[in-house]
Amino acid sequence: MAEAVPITHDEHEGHAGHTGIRSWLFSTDHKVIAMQYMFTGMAMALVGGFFAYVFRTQIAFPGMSVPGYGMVGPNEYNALVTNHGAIMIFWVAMPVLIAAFGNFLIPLMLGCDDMVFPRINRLSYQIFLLSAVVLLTSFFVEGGAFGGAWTIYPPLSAKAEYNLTGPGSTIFVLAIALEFVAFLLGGINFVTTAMNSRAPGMKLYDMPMVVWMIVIASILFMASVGPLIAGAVMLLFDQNLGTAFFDPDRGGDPVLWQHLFWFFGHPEVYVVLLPAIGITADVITVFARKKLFAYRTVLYTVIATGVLSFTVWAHHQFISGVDPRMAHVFTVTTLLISIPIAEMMFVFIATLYGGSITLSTPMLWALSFIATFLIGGVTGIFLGASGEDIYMHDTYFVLAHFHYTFYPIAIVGTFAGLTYWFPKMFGRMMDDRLGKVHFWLSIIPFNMIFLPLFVLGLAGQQRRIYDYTLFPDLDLPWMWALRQLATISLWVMLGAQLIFLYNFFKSLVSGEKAGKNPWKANTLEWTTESPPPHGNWSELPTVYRGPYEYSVEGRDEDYWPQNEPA
Amino acid sequence: MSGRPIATTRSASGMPTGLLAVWWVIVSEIVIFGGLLGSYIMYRLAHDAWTAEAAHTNTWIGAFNTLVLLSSSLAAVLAHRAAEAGDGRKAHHLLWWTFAGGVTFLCVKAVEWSIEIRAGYTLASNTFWSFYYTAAGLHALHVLAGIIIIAIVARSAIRNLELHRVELIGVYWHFVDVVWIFLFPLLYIAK
Amino acid sequence: MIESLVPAASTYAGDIDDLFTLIFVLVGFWFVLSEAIFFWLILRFRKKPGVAGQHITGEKKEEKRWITWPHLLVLVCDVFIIVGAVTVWYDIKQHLPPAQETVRIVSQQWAWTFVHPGPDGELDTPDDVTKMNELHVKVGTLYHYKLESKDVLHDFSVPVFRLKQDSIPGRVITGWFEPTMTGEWDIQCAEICGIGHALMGARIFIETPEQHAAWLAEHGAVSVAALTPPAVEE
Amino acid sequence: MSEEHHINYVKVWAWLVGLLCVSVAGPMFEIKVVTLITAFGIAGVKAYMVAKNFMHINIAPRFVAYMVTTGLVFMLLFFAGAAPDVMEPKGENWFKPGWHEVDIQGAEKELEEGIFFKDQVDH
Repeated sequence: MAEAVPITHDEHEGHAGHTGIRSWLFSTDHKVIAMQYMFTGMAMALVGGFFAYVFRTQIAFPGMSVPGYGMVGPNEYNALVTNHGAIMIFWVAMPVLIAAFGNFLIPLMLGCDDMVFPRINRLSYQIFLLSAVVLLTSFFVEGGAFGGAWTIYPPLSAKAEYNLTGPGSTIFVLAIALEFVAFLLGGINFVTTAMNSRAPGMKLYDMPMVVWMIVIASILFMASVGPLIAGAVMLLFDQNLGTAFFDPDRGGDPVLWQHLFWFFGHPEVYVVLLPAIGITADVITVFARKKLFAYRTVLYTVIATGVLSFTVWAHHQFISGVDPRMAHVFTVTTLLISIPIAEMMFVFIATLYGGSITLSTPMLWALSFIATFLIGGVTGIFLGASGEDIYMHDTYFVLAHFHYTFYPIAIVGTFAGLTYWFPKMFGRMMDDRLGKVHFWLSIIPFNMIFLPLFVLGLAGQQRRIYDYTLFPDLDLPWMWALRQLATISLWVMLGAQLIFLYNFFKSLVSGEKAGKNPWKANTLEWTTESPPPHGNWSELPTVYRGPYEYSVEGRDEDYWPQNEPA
Repeated sequence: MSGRPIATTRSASGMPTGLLAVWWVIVSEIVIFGGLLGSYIMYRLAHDAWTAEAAHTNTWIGAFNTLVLLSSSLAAVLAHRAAEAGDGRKAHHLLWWTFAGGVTFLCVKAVEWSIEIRAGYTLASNTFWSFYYTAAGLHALHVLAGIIIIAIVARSAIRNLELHRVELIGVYWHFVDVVWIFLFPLLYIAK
Repeated sequence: MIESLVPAASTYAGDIDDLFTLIFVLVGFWFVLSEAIFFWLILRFRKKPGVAGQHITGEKKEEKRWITWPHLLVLVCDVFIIVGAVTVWYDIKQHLPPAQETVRIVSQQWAWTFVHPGPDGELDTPDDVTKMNELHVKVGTLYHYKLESKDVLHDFSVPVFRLKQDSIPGRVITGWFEPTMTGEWDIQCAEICGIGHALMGARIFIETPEQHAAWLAEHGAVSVAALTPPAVEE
Repeated sequence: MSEEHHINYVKVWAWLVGLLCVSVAGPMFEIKVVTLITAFGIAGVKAYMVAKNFMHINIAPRFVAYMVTTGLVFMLLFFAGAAPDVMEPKGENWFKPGWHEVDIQGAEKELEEGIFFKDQVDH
């Protein structure tokens, strides 16, 4: 039944035997590419985090010379805010959650030796790396980096005399376009692999949730990004070749860009959300020793969310130009999305019932994903309701809301996955005590950063202002207290990440050896050595059951690996 | 690619991996062209003035190019049949006909554009022409990519290698054809 | 709830605050409930020696209803929220009550130009009063605003009115507000508009009819000259 | 994939060329409706014929057709959502003063008029 892996993969440089940085850089092995995505994403996360540190300090203590950066001018402030957003979404959340975990987990969880197109996979990473470099170069060109918000609304982004960062804005659009190409290639790879290369005996409904989620996310991305790619070309032409696609003076319409952008921009939220949901599902089931509650229901709700997410985009434009009559339609569709998402959360909560819960570090992260993402979810209702959005739009309430969704996704979700699969990735256990310290020092400051910002938002504080002393109504002592509380919590949270880095590299070299299956989990990746050899298995596994058969009655083991014959 | 991983050889979906991937490429291309042409149609319906601009496009050149692409598609699909019959040499010849079609298409475009640009209808002169050059240019890039891949596939086909690729490039080429089938009335006929 | 943070100075500010409270109550209920159950389950089902987990598929009907019923109830709450949101939106953004006076608001990088109707209450007459970054309105008067932009997107935002509207180059957008209390507050630009975005603050002066008349008398004469377009351009 | 061998590709091609001629001839009647039908109706038919006979979408597994349709449906959604304010020169409580017969020369002038316009929407 199981196929034997040919000993020599001449397509696969950089496996055991070959050594050296070159063979690592140009390897086509999915695990190596996953690590490349992971470390690039982490590096970009440090950049984005540093930006946050700089502009948060400027907001709380305007005019103060930021240690490690210096004075922050309005143009630099805009550039930092813009690139913080773009980097955290396009160069941290997507590469780590989709590309890194996708590349590492999909072949291992489906029981095959690699992605279906290893060389396209490598190409996708190389293009991604290029896009990251291109983006960073924009800080060193004349005029500095683009500062018109990550939504790149024209005419501000289209004309150099408006944004005063001509080269910067072109580079910004170019970098994002390149990044899209990279993820299109990667996405096609993920989807095709999951559709075609499942281990013998593995039905679609035997795939672990995280694989399902990454695949659905890739499909959402592919189906939504097209208009924005077209739009990016149009915008580049407007910027450099004198066309007038978005120029109202010459028959264009700036609102068209908003539609092109948000038609992608909203599904994008779910593109990054779904992998985090999948990771949470897998971690929770393992550490609660429970079968995932209503596997199929989860799947259907996710697909429903995906389809719905294509019908809600204009709720980002309620007060920025969409016709008032359209707002009604988009309010209804937007609030409908709360149904599948709520059901998803209920499923996770129900999964805990009757479990035998161990609060290990990955479990803490996964549980806190649910606890905090709920806040992000419910605050979204306020903004989806068109009437309320008239006041809330572009205030700090919006900012706090989407950080309460993106932080659980990009940071909490990532750490849940990283701490859970670390033994499989590197063959060693992470230090659980340090891990817990890092968890508490990240999750508590996180809430202390953004809960105050909800209040400031309700008080009418609008976004992307580098100095609130310019607005008498926002220049009140209690507001400054909240701003400084948020900023100081941010310092603590960023500082806490050093604990993680220390733990990460310490465990890398001196962590205790992890066996094949330290967590006693069912899914296929735990049936091979840690770290998996090149080709993943000496003999590829065959699957006999679903991924979540925990605590089945009448077995002395409380888990039941997918590949274990009945 | 002798070291193709086992993953690539599996086909749980009942469709060969390569073909499946090509279809996914096509889906993502559909939304790219869809976004561009959708924007074009919105503007076009909003600006009656563009009819006057569109009148300057040359229907006959457009029609000729359509004919060229349709014929090259015929060659491609015949090549696919030959490849399925295992006749690499025949597939090779037919693919070169497709290639010739692609080249002709691009040459005609080049001539057509140079005429129009000399007449003063440039990318920036009016948003109709912006769309005209952007959409046709994006399509032309796909044609260019297509003929390059066709050349590669044809070279291996004559040695009876990787014959399944003949179908893949064929499907892609037909898609490029379909896109043009819609560009033709949008840019040339609707006047 | 919002009013404790920002005064409510327009006729519809109250509606928005009430809508906020409605959503807050409905959503808050579900939030507190699910978090409570969530944490209770974590404590209740901590790993205990000798106690194994249970094998629950969640595919059976009697199990499924534990999530089906809640999510149907959530749907009901959604309906209430939708109704509230749509009505508020209709009253503020879609339906235009007849205007008693009209002001023109022109945004540009990085300043607001407010064209007030003069003593005759008519816009585009010689006695219009044009002011940079100062909007003077009468309390209890229903105003229409004509919002325009000269360069990029801006956003006319008056927190005390709970009002926001993007100004879009190439579009003229009409909206309305009716001040209900006198005072002086912020006008913000809430859409990033370039380097000077933070400098686009303006002030709104809500005055009694007498004060407003006095202000007009004071500035009217000056700005007759300033009405000609070039003067507004600067 | 066996049925495809029964398709006479040359015949399909002849049909496509014939339809092409019709779509070219369409505008010569100088009737807008006819032109639209001959232009876009026939484009649809041609695209369907290519997809069915050349790309064998009808022989491929069902999900391929679903994938493609999904893409097209999403594009329709996008159009439906964007058109009401991108395509229209005027809507509820807003209008675009510059959008009457736009040309480069006139544009600036028209925008000026737009900024100091005499009220054109009456409510």
